[in-house]
Amino acid sequence: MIRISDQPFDAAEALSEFTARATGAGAVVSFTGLVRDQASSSKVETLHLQAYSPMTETGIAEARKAAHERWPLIDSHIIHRTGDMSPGDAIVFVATASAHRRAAFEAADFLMDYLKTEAIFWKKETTASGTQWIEPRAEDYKDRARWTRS
Amino acid sequence: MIRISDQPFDAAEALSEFTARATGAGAVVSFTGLVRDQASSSKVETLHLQAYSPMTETGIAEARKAAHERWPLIDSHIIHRTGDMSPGDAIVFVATASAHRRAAFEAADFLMDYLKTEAIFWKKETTASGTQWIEPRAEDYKDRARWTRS
Amino acid sequence: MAEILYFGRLSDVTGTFCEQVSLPASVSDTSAVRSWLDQENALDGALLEASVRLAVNGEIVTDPYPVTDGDEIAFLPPVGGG
Amino acid sequence: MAEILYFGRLSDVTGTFCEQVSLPASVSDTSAVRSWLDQENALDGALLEASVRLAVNGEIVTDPYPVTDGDEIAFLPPVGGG
Repeated sequence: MIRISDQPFDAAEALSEFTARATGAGAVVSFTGLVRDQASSSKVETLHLQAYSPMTETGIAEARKAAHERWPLIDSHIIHRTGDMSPGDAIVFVATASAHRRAAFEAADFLMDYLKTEAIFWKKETTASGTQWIEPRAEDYKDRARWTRS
Repeated sequence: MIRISDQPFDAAEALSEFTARATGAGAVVSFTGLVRDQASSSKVETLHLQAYSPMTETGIAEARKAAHERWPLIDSHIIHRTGDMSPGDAIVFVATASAHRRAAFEAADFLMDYLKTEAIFWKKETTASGTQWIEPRAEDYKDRARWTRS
Repeated sequence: MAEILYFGRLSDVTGTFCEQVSLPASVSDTSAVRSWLDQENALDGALLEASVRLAVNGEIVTDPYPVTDGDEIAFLPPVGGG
Repeated sequence: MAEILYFGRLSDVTGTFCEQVSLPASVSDTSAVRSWLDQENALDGALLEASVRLAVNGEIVTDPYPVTDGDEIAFLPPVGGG
């Protein structure tokens, strides 16, 4: 399942529901991305996430499909916030379930690399010194490149 | 924190408490291991986990320390069940928190490979056809070997 | 009329998130859209950057891609969520 | 008296989880403990397997490691949790 919404969500509750549905799974991996309170220089006040529907949803659905083709997953779940968030708020949640742990770890890692570098979102950070649009770091693109198959 | 106990635990609740404590984290990864209902041949009725205290706890504490030396973690949490469990029960929970996601993913993966192949536990599966002690799979040892530094 | 959307930092640069425009006859592909709007808005090349991709009717396209009045044309600076 | 512990499948093989034994004078290291207990219990080599490690007083040791009455000696078949 995929949910893009400007409403806050509870990652633990999402994990609980996901695990209850993942019948037969031996391994469940979750990733929760939280708004950090520190930008490079100053304290973060707000993080704003912009999406472009339905391109954002379509792209995430394709990445999820690619993960299910590549790894023997029982299920996966992706939640992504949009709108204004405060430090400590959950921005993103990815959960994967499989019989054994390697598939669950790799698929969650793969989906997060997609979400960080290719999902159709833009992020704006507000600190005491003003607002700034944030783009992926060089590490993010490097992480994403790990999944390219030759 | 590390908890080895014969009492059931709720992975979602553990994630919730862990995330609340992990101030400043941008990334939280969790792994939940569940008792699967299918053995190679037949339906699992019970899984029994035996530990050898305090060797089990000491070994896990050392692995956790190694993870914190190797990756910039804000915190980590390990829960492991002992005693008798039924299909769907949580056996193991690992959570890691860091500023960025790579450290959290790798440290959780590393800790699970330790728990699967080096933590001092023995597992006995009961099915309709009898009981059987379960040892790590070849894949588990291969996964664990990934972390050896030359 | 074509609908032009500016995402991320481009909405700061243009001062708007979207605008309705009537494409001149000479503007029939995405490369021409970039140059025309960049010049119209005196953006000094912000819409010409290679890192800024264009989506036409919800699909990312490669320049030059044909456009026409009625299309939704979106300027996408580098994306990334999480 | 030494306390001998048998973990995992070894408790099935020996029929017991732990036993108190008085080590004979000739049994002064872990290699000798393995051979002696394997023979005493007619285990046909189960305690001699290389994959079975010994822990003395809570520390995994390498054969031959000195043992004495009063030690806790544990036979550990291959471990693994999760």
